[in-house]
Amino acid sequence: MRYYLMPIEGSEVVVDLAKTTVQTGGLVEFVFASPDGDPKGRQSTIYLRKIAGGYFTSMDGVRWTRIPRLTRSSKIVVGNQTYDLYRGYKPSGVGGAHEGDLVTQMPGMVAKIHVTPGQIVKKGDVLLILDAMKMENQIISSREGIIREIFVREGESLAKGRIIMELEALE
Amino acid sequence: MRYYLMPIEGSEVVVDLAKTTVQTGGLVEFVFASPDGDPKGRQSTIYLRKIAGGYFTSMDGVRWTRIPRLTRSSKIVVGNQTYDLYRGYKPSGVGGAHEGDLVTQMPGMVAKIHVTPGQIVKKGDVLLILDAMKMENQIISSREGIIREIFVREGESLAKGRIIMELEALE
Amino acid sequence: MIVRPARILIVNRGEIAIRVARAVRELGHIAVGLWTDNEPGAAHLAYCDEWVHLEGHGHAETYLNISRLIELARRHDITAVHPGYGFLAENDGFAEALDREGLVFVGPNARAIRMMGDKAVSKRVARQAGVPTIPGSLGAVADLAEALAIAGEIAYPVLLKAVAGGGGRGMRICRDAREVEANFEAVQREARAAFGNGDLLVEKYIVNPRHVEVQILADKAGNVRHLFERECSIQRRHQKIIEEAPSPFIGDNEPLRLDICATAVKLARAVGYDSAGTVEFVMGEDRSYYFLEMNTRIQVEHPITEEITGIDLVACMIQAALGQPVDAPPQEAITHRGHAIECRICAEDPVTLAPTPGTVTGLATAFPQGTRFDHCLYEGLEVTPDFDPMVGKLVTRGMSRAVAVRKMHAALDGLAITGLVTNIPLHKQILADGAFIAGKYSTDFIEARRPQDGIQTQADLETIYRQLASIEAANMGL
Amino acid sequence: MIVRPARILIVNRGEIAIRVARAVRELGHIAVGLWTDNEPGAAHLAYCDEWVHLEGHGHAETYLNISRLIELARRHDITAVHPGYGFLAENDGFAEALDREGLVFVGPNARAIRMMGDKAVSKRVARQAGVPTIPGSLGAVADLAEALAIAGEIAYPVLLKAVAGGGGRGMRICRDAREVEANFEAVQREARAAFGNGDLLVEKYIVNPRHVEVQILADKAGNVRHLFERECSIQRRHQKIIEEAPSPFIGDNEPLRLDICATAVKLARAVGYDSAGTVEFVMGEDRSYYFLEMNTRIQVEHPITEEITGIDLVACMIQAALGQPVDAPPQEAITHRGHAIECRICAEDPVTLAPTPGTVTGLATAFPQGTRFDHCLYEGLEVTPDFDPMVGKLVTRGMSRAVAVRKMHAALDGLAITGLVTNIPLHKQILADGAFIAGKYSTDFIEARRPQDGIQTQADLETIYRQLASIEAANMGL
Repeated sequence: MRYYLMPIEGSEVVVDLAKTTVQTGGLVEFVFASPDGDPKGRQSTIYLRKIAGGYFTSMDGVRWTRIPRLTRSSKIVVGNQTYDLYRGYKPSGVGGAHEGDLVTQMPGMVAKIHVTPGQIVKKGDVLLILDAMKMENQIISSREGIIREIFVREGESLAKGRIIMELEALE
Repeated sequence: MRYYLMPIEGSEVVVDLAKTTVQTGGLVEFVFASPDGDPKGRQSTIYLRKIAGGYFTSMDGVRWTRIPRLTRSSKIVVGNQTYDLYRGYKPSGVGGAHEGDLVTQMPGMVAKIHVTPGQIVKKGDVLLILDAMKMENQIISSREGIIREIFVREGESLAKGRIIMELEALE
Repeated sequence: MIVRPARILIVNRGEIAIRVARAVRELGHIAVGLWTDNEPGAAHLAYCDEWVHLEGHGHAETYLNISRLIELARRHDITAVHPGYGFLAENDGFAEALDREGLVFVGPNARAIRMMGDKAVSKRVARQAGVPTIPGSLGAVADLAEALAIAGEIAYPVLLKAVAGGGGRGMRICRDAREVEANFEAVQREARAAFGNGDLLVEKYIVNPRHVEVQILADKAGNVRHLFERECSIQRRHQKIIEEAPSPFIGDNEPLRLDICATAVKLARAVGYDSAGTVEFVMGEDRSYYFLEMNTRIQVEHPITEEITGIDLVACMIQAALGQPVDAPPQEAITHRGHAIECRICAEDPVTLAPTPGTVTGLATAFPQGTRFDHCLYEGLEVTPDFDPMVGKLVTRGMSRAVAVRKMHAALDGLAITGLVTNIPLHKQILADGAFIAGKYSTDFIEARRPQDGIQTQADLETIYRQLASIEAANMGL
Repeated sequence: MIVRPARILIVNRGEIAIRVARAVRELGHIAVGLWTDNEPGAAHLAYCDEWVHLEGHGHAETYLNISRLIELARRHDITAVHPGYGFLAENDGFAEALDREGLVFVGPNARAIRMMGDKAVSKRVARQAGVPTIPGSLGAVADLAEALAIAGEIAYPVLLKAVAGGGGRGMRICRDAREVEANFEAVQREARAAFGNGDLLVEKYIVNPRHVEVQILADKAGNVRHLFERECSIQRRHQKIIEEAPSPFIGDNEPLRLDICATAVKLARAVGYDSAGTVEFVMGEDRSYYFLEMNTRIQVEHPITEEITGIDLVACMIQAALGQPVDAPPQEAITHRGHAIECRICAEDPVTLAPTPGTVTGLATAFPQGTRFDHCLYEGLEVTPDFDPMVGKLVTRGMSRAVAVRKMHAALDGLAITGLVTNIPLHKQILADGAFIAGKYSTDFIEARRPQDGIQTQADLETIYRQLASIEAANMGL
């Protein structure tokens, strides 16, 4: 079983569930591997037990860590990254933003657009103001480049993951 | 749908679920009635809503009370009574203890039997000692009567609900 | 100070194993928990870093099996062992065996356990240390004349009781010399018939006794602190079910409080005490108090002391055992503030007080601010006859006793456990009792006032309907 | 005293609505909660006795809709209204409107709200009451000469800033007269360009400022108590994220503590304050302090004061509003004991500090003793951009700051929220920072030390594996 984890930005992560073994006493062994480089070399075993209604996992069968029971499994969060999770297939048309595309990190309303197509921007320039979570959020250019196209209007409400504009990098 | 609630001792309770209505916004209305005398007259409506993952019930749609989500529904406890719950049918051979039968309230081991068949006992007499929960528990006669038959031996481990002896009441 | 992480084995289960594991982890140590064959999914494992299988079913094979426990400790590279309460907590042989292996016992030294574990020795040590014990004959009296002489000396009422007696049998209260004369031979006969031994003691009879105990916190550097007292007079079957700190009976009498606490410290010093422990006293109507026994372990009711003093007893106990400074200020800076109450939540019939095993089918809580709930409950927990019927301790604290009582009312209302018969209705009755509210009660409170008679035991159709609605909703996938 | 149950409407949501409802119920009153169309299953309803539908989506239609709220209060026979914080909590018009309807506003009188709500008025009132405010020109200076005169008077460094400025723009720090001369015209030009107004202020520049605030608890009988101070210098975007009580900067300097607390009481008396409130100060390196503003409501960080004083602020605030005696001792008997820390748990990227809406897919906690978690989290909670990204407040207390910090480490490790990006990793970085551990930090801590740079942002395969294992196990029905 292959999992595809598609982030809003950055690179996708592929994980293979190679084997599931149910032991006596409710112990389950999952063998995972990843083409992105497994922490234990080729593959890793995750042990899982249910104690007092909660799930506990272990990498070595000795040290156990609680992990919340994930009730909705369409998204997972690792650190500050949110991944859309696909089990068994790689979706088409998802996570398909190109290199230079600027994508919304959160839903919000476009308060002000500070740039126009064709404009050259420097790293750190404010491109757009997004009203979200009761605050003004400045969307800032992460590099020097030319604004190729702007896909949103002021006043428009945007879903998360929406492409805002295309920024072509300058050498 | 008729429910039969069979206690270990005492009388059974019969409840009819007359009607279930699912409203918008996750509100569910259950109409219950009981031949044992409904608190509101003929029948009662119980409103149920799920809030923050928990169930809340109301008799009037105004005042709400949390009720734990009952994950295993074969037994319910009301006050100090435990009922075996049967949905849709009345079991045969369950809760079938007769009027004079003495039934175990908890699992335990028979430590000592203080009476013999044919013996006349008074209210308050110790009939038997049951070792349970790390303690000696005296099983005491609730009335005057004659011990007709004893169904257990000293040293025997008993499940809960097991008939211990038959006690015939005296006038 | 950098503390090297220790691997601490917890030889217990239930709520106290959870409490200990929380302290172990907070201190940066590794909590190693045990599981046995009749409790493979034990709740306390959820708070332990490592889980070790202790094979076997009965307590003798498992939590009382010293040689097996020591073998496991060796195999899993354990530094220290915390026994919780019960099981091996007051077993000096266990403490010594660990010591021989170079393992730390999280508790006092074996000598202190041994001295306080023997009733006769502890009483003698207490007397030598100048701690009051119940006045009376030192052993059996020779005859009626000696009984009368001693009774006259210790003042009436006195208790005439069988040396071999126990559990309330073979004893008689005598209010004057005439009653001693009238009863002496009868009690002798009773004692001979019941226990095969007619020897009698004469002891002062404590009218309306209160159970007052003092928390001790000592360390290996010789510091012995007290953390004030608790009152545990609400009992059933001679077991506590509600405890309070400070004692409402001592109340604002700060000199009496300091006196009984200083007395407890005196005893702890006399036995070279070096851990957390409790000195138990019985206190009479006239506020005279007498030593009963010393519990050389952490107690069930330790949370109420933590709540009024702010000191984490279990963490300090671990620090003391490891020879480290404890996170408690010196005696003069330790204060008691406000009031705390603990209700022991037990799987027990609130009316008959008999244990009621069962399976928890649901749990929901909505507590006021200032509530603490130390427990091992979860949906699916099977409360079996093998273990203590106590499944949790509900604790509230407030700036005054009235506030703590008010919060406890709300906390009991906010604790819903389904699938299990519990003593929550009994606690509600006690909390609503005028004598309890006034703080005027002695150890016979439950027998005398019978709060259980006020509990509604009729089948309550409304509650049944609500529970059936919950079952139906779950079946509907809501 | 028998208190007649009041029907108390809570005009708020999230964790503070839960906190208020818990107090309302404990006091024997009836908690009436509101739900809006974009949050029909709001978590706080779980703590309310009755649920009232407040139709509408945006805040203007719902939690800010005074006329609609008053209508609902009338229709549901409400006695008193608790506003929580935010929304209408500091709206004197709302307090007045309730008053006209004969309804109790659980907060101070409208006049006190109005006086403290206007920056200019509150500063004037403070000066009149003898409360220090930041020295400087009373308004715009006429010219460079006046600027130099004032700067000389208040001592360097000074801040030259645009009257119309804000957010750090149009201001310059000047360390001596030469710098004032060199910058005056430049700042004027900048101010004119940026705000169309070249007027400048001269104000004392506070080096390494600390945010120190004093908790006030007053009642309608004219008792004004302080409950000591909090320090809230750990901020991002000028919003607090970690608070402590007592202030580590004041430390053991008890005279300074009592002085700033007495100053706060002086101001509260001057405005006829009669509820819970907070007087905020900025404190300089030299421990001089100046009044910033007064918050006329219960604050987010009130729990740390409750933990060190033992007083239930929310319950007392309700008692005060109802004209009842509050459950707090007189000033001289109020003590601070130990230390408490609060970490605000927000749905916010720990690195970029941007809000991160999402859905909670799982929640698990394993806290040390002495932890309090006021929150509105549950499995399935959708954190939307409509509401405050703060979803909980993790609070620990200990006998010393070191113990509270240790417990906070363990508490953060024991809080697992899945499905949501939270600032928990940022809190862990701050708690491990040497300057924080030493208690030596000012309001520029996050900007200056950038703890967020230490957060691991690489995809962590081990964590992904564990989460996938949990999903697989749930799919297997385990």
